Amino acid sequence: MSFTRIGRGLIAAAIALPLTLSAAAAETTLRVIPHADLKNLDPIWTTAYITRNHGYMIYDTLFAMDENFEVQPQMVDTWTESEDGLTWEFTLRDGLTFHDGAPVTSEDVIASLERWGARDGMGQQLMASTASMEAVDDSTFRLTLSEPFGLVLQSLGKISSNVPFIMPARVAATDPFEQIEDFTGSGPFVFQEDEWVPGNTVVYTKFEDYVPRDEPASAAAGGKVANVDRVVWQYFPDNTTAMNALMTGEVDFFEQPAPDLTPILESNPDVTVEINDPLGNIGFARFNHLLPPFDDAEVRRAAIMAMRQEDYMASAVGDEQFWSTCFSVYPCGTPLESDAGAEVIMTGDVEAAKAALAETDYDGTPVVIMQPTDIPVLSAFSLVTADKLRDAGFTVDMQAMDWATLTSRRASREPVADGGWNIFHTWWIGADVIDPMAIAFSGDPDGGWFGWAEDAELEAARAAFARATTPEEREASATAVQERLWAIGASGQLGQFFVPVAYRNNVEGLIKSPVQFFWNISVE
Amino acid sequence: MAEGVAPDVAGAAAPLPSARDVAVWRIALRNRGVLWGGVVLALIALVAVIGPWFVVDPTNLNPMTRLRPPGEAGLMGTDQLGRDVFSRVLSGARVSLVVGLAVAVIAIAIGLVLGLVAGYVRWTDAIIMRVMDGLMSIPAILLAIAMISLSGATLGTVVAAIVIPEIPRVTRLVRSVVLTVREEAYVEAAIAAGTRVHMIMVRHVLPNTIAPLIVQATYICGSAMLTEAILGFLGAGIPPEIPSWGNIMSEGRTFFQLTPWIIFFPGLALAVTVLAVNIVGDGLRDTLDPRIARTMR
Amino acid sequence: MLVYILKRVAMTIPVMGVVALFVFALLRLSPGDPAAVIAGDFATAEDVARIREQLGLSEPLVVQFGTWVWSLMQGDLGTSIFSGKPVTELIAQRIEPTMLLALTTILFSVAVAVPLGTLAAFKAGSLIDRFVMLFSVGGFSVPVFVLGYVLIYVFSLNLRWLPVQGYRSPFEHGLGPFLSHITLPTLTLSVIFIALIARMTRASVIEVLEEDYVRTARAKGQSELKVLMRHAVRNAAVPIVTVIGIGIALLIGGVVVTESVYNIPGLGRLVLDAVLARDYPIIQGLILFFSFVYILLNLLIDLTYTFLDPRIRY
Amino acid sequence: MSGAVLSVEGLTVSLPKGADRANAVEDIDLAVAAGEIVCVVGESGSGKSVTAFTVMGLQDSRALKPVAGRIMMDGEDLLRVGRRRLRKLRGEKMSMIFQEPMTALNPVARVGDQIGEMLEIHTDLSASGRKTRVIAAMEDVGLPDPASMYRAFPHQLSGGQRQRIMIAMALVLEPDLLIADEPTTALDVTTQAQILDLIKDIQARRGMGVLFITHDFGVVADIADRVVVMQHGRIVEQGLAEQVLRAPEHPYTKMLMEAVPSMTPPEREAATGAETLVVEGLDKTYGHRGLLGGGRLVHAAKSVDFALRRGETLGIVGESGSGKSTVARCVMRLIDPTSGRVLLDGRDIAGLSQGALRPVRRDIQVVFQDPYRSLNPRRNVGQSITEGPVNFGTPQAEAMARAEELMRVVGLDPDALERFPHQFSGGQRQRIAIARALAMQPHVLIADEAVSALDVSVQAQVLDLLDDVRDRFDLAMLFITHDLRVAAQICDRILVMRQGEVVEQGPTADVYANPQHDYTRALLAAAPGAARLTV
Repeated sequence: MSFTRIGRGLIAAAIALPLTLSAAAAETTLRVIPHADLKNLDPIWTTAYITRNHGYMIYDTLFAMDENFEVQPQMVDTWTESEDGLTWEFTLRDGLTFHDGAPVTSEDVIASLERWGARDGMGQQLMASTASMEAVDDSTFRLTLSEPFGLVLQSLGKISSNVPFIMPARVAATDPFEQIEDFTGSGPFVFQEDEWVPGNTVVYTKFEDYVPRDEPASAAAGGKVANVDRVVWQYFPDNTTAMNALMTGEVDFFEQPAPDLTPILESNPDVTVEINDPLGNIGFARFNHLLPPFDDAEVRRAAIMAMRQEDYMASAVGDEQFWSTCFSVYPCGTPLESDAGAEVIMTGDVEAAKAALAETDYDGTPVVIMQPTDIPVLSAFSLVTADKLRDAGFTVDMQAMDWATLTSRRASREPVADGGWNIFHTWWIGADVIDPMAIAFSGDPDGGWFGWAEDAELEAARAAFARATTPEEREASATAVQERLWAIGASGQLGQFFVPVAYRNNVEGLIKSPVQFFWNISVE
Repeated sequence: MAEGVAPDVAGAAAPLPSARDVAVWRIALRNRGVLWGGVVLALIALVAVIGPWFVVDPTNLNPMTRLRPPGEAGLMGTDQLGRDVFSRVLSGARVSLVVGLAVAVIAIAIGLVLGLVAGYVRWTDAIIMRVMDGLMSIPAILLAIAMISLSGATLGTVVAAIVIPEIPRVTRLVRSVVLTVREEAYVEAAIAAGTRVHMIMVRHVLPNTIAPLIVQATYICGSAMLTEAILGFLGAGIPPEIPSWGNIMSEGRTFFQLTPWIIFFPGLALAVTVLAVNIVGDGLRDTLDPRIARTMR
Repeated sequence: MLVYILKRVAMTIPVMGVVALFVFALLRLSPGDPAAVIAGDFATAEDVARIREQLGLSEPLVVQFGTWVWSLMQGDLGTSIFSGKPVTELIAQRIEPTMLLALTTILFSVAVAVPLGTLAAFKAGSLIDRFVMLFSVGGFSVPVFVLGYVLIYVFSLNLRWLPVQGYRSPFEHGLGPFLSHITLPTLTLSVIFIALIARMTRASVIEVLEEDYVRTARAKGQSELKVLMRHAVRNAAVPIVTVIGIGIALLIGGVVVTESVYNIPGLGRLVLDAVLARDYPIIQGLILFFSFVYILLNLLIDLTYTFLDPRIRY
Repeated sequence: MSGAVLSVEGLTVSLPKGADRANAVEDIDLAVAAGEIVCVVGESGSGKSVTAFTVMGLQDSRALKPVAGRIMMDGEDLLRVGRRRLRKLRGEKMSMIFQEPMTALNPVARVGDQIGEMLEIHTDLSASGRKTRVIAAMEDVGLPDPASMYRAFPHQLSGGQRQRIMIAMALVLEPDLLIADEPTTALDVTTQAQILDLIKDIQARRGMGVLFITHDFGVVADIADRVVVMQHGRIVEQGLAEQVLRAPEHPYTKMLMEAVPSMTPPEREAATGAETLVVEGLDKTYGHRGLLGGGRLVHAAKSVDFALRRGETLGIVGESGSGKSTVARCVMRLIDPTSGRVLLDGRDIAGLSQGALRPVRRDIQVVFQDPYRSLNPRRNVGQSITEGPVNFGTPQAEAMARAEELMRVVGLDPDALERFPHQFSGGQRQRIAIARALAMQPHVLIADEAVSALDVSVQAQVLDLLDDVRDRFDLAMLFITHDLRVAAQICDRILVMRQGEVVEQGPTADVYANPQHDYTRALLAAAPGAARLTV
């Protein structure tokens, strides 16, 4: 053991030395409690939000979404689109360099997009419509489509997982199903691999050579100015301890305190609690459309009727300032919001559900609810659903498990007796379900989301949205998708909730965004 | 010939205090710890059995009246889902007692068989004890977490996960008793009388394991209830729908500083119960056989 | 003695074999698929299958076990599925906090429990004895995490004497920060340990006090205090040390909880996170590692018997 | 009494409530003069040890409370001096040695330091000064090479050496009074003789008083100047040793003395029954050579030969470690002989498997030493006695009937079959054990130290019973004992063992009258009371 200790000591000394020298220039550190442990570092390989956030720290993107959900250029300086919408040419900004000093080139961009396109759902769709990608010169590349695709910029400016981050070509050459081992990016922060303690600490330092855009920061778009020298993510498995650490000033920023803790945090004069994500999260109760009783749309709709959003939100989130009911499948507060076809969920009435269920052929088949006990919000959702369904006349078989088990079990299409399931709960961050292209809304059982809803009409409506080129067309097809989703009772929707951030008052410059960014923030 | 310092004048007539089983319970109850601990446990058991009939359904959600303090809603307030903490604590008594008892009984039963076999059938000794060494070397909590989170959280897996690490200890204890007892002259006399091995076990060896096992069982019972709570804390406990004291506490831990009653009442109930179980265990140990204190944990 | 040590070390091999087989079977025969966890919400069945393949999880179990054991024999515990870091490196990274926490806990517990238990034994039946015993039974009755919260609440939030969480290495940050960070976790973890050792000390000292040589010491005219110190405690040492050995298993369990409550980047947290994420190599490697440490420590403890009791020779 | 170093006057020590009598000892008057050895003799429960321990103030003070009388030493009443003063007196004025020198010494401290502790407590000597004194004291008690033995731990010494250490410790401060509580009981007979000689010798040289507690009239005869006989907590007789030994007045004293077996074997006719048990070349070794050539090989029994006829009693005598019990256990196949033959009625049972052995078991039965351990405390007497016959198919009722009959044979009430072992005294239990053995209708009865744990009066009765049943059932009896007096009385022939080997065997009378082997001669010479107690 002693040699490792010495080893660590040496490394620490090596790192500490330059730091102590620059300490004269008052080095600043932002100490953050992230929402999860950063378990792996490849934002293409995994969809984990924490890895996405890590990606934003060290990588840059071609386009980015601003706070009005509009796509804005980020690495791209200028771009052109041909009349038929099939040929796109993009030119990169000047001065983009990777952390190792190499310039960012078209070659890097193309390799990165290819790797992303092999894994990401939206990327796969883009690639399916893509004829070729080629470099025009070092800073310009051309995208040629084989058919019209309405969401080119939306895809490239996708804010949430998997984000098309730009990596050096040599890194992007990694098999998309293997993890990258080189963490060179071109983003505003540099990952310090030596200081990474998985399960505990991640350290980033400011990338001195990063050239931010001139526009002010706006969500993922705008100038990414690193205002601190170091950002340290320190993961806390225990919420109470995390809260206490913030209150005593041992950390500066707490990304996702449990909403129930906010009264305590708010009572501390040094701490500010606020909602930073305008879209919030949307709770889902997902049915398995393959198995009885939920292979019958009417039974699904009956179940949805019982799902009173207030009860879910009060149970799982608590304080009313952090949630609202939302009967749109797209997050309330986003352009596509509507309540078309949502009468079924707006009732929230167990008696109505009971009556509706009586109309169906439901025969008392037990409903298997998978309850992930290690995720409090979902655990609470499950308990409420069980309670509601029982009241509505369902027989419920509640099965407790951890999230890891749930994630593998939900992939099973087998009957309940062979490890299948009927309902699980999850939430999507608003940005992930912002339009009909979200996989959550798929009506194709082969390529779609767990639960495997099958509805040709729904798929047709989604395809129409993808092809749509005007805002009016888009809105119309989005509404059609929503109506269809409610008609077939694809999923129960449990409300929109906002997880606040909490930070000490010496932290300034937070960016309002569905994703937590750490540029623009300064610490006194 | 050996005359002790303490008076051996008791001589022929008086029964020895080392409690030959005839009057074990009467003797044990003379110990104040056993008596009071027993009374407390009996009360808790009584509450556990009949209590839930007199209160509202502990799984009844009422999100609109969540996190209410004691008195305002129910005797012990409500939790984050608006469930009545009092009725949950009462029902939790059932679960915790069932876990404690089940773990104790199963661990003792399996350990007893393994210990008897290892102690008496020479060639199995090395095999069984190596396996036990292996099990013993795995930290109990880790094993339990792994088992539960991997094979699914049901009451059964939780009990099994707590039982397995206890088995080696029981096995060791039983084996050591067997090894001691088989050297006893009366066992040799029984061998000389042609008594078959299994009858020697049943008649002569088994009864000697009872006193130490009763004591061991109380400790296992107490620690099982605690382990259950800790597993709940680590997110690998009994399904949250079943209110156990551990579950109530682990669900309420986020609210420790906000609504301490959610943790306080089940914590108090757990502490009192485990305390009573341990006091009974200590009392039994002192009365049944002071010597086994050595071989205990 | 050397022969004995070699023999004991040799004996750990079958024991470790048992552990390895057990742990492997436990992990692989249970539901939960790391590939599915990695693939996330958007993945198709094919994606998951490809990830499984890449992780070597689609091989037959026997092959997987064989591969694992083979690399084990070469000192390779495998690589974390998620972070891609070698398990040995992850262990090395986190061993210091856990070891030091265990060490401070044992030292503190022994320093408190042995005098306490001796006192209780000496005054057996008195009020002091009752108090000590009640405390030690109580130590077994409070869940560790509740205790941890209470201590944080009192000492960190209200009194502001000690930090809430975290760990500072004495080698990098110095002794002061180390002690201020390690104090509360040590206290938390010590309670059950003190209870254990105090009980055992009391029991063995009471037993030793009945021994003839204690009577001899009294017959010499030795004072009661010295009878206790020179004769009773020395002779009670073997069972006390034994219980410390047994307690190590308990300690490792407690470390998992304590490290979570106090956010200490140690091995306990590592294994807990790994279990929840199904990071098989880490779980297997760590459980094996813990078993090995446990066996090794118990061997060490057995060897200390020879110093404590000259009658014991191997 | 003038010149008394100790005088106990009217001492009464009460017992806690619930005991079978009110006081452990009652109205004890005794005195020890300088230069005098006073033996307190009595059977278990007589209160002799309580008396001794109360003098030292070492009695279990929670159970035993002195309620009347005085214990005077140098004008001080030990019952009334303060604790501190009493501690000072212990060691300086009076000191004590105990029965079991192994347990009386601290196992984890060096013996020299343990003696030195006495000096540390009571003197201001420097460490080196203490060491010199300790080594002198060790030399004084005849320990070889004291300088190196100083660093030894108790377990590295022999029983005799340990007791010498105890004596050195007790006497290093030259106290006026030495209290010896059965100091030789746990020792082998030859060692016992040496220790008795040592005590006598030192006592004579220093002129101190000795209060010597014993149950053994042989020891009394060897060393006592005066004798105090106790029964049930009271003194029944005291006087000069010569006088008490020659002309005991109290019936209890008489009874005790009569019960002491004589060293002179009675004339016995050679048995003529069939040879039922023949042992040839029996070897038993323990341990094995390690892989590296280490390990130890212990020969517990080495080519033992003997033959036993029905109606005959063969004694195997020897000291601890002689292998006598090993032989008995090999014959019974409780352990497996390493080599050699054990012929039972002509059939070699030495190598039989446990299964094949079972039918043979009924022919060889055993009575063990410790009556408290040889009966299962949880089973009533009837169950214990009938266990064997029922194992071999005898119907329960028949077995019970036979058990009742056997209870009469061994002199117990058949109604007692319902009772549990703890309800019987040691002698009664030994009778039950005999009945249990007889229930199997064996050919061979092995008595393994069967009377060694009994008080002399009871011992005599059990010996008579064994003799009686041997004749009545025509048994071949193998009688294992360390006690030469007992062997003399019951054995037809005798076999002397030392360190696993048979050194001599022959008819008892011949061996006692004309021992051939040096070891046998040493044994016989060492038997206590050989000189004065030739009843």
